[in-house]
Amino acid sequence: MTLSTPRDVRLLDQGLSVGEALAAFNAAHGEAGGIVSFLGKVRPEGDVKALELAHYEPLTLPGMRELTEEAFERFSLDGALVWHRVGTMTPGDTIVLVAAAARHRRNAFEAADFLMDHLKSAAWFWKRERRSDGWHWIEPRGQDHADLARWK
Amino acid sequence: MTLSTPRDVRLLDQGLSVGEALAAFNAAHGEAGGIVSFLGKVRPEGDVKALELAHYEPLTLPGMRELTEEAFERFSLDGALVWHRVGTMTPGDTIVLVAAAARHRRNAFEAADFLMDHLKSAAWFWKRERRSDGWHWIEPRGQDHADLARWK
Amino acid sequence: MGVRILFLGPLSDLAGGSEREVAAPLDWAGLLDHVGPDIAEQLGEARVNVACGGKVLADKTALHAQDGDEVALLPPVSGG
Amino acid sequence: MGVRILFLGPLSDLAGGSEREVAAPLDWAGLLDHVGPDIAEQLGEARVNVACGGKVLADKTALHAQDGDEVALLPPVSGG
Repeated sequence: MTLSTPRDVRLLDQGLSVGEALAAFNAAHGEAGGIVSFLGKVRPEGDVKALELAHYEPLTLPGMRELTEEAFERFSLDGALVWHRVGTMTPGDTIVLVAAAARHRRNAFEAADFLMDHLKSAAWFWKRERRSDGWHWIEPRGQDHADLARWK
Repeated sequence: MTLSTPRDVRLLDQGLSVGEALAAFNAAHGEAGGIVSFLGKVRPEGDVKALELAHYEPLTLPGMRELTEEAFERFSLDGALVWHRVGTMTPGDTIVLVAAAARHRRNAFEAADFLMDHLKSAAWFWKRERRSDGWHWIEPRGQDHADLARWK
Repeated sequence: MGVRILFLGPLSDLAGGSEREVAAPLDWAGLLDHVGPDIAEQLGEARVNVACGGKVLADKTALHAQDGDEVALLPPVSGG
Repeated sequence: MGVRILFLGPLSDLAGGSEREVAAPLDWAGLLDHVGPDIAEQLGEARVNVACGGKVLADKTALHAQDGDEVALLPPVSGG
């Protein structure tokens, strides 16, 4: 697997191999002292059968690139990987994979945390769930906005 | 690769395949909403040629197991992987790999951060570096103790 | 060609479809008129954004879409 | 068999080796006597711990090692 370095930002319309991606990221950043990754998956919850993520091409990917750039500067990163699924997923599928490489571990932790808080509440995605009685759009969560406020 | 679940705690005297380990951890915790991993490597710094980690068998591994147990309860984890190298390493080698699986991402982030802060400053390891003029023991860092105080 | 209006996320349910073609030019009043009262009410909320030509408008009421433009109606995001 | 004293980390440099065998029983005074003044000074510091039989002693001056025990001298850890 070939990554774009130092930043690799992708919207994916199908599944991804997390082990391969992280091995490639690790290999691409051999000189970083610390690498933090976050992997988010669809939780098997209640009677949720499927989850669909809609996006708006002209905004979603450029927004992810700007966010990655901001994390890069703010946390002095050596590398970042920001991958997000779109389309239909089922419980257990990966929704998002984020990795941050930095000289110091605190920066790597904060960058991954920052990226996730922003992807969850400020990126151009709309989510709906299919339950036994049909599709339901998910409302923004108050917690997401509280998470975002941590970085102001 | 077969992991012990839900906790896999190891002292390793040789290198490890990070991609394989994280892929196995991910597969073992398919129902967790979020997985955070930290990978720490020997930094190529100044004229450091090698790094050696000494440990004391009767204390080091039991201490890591207790720490993992504490993280498990404190952050309601679904799974944890805590692997630490001992012996001689060279720049770019992996020193530590930690992963935490939880229902909610904040818990997974905090658990990995907590595990790292404690491994760095409260686990039974002694570190020395080989530079061009020979081996030098590393003194405990003030920052490590400040990091630890965050969890009191 | 006219102007293409895109309804993102839950707005597509309200609109009964994810896009609609209208005549150019299109300004704010024209947009509210075209989308009907339910969506117009949504558009009145500060947390609903409007993009034109791939850029989110700082002031959506200043919308002025030309022939060939795409106007996207962006409800609050619900997280990745 | 006696008591085996282990010198961990930088203490092994001061001791000129990582272990030493001494006669049992071994108490705190005996330990300080055996290790010599440099290491005895280190042992006087609160941040230097002593383990006996695989357990860190809450009060190291209460050391009472029997025949076959391993006594580990633990300087401050320097991080993983």
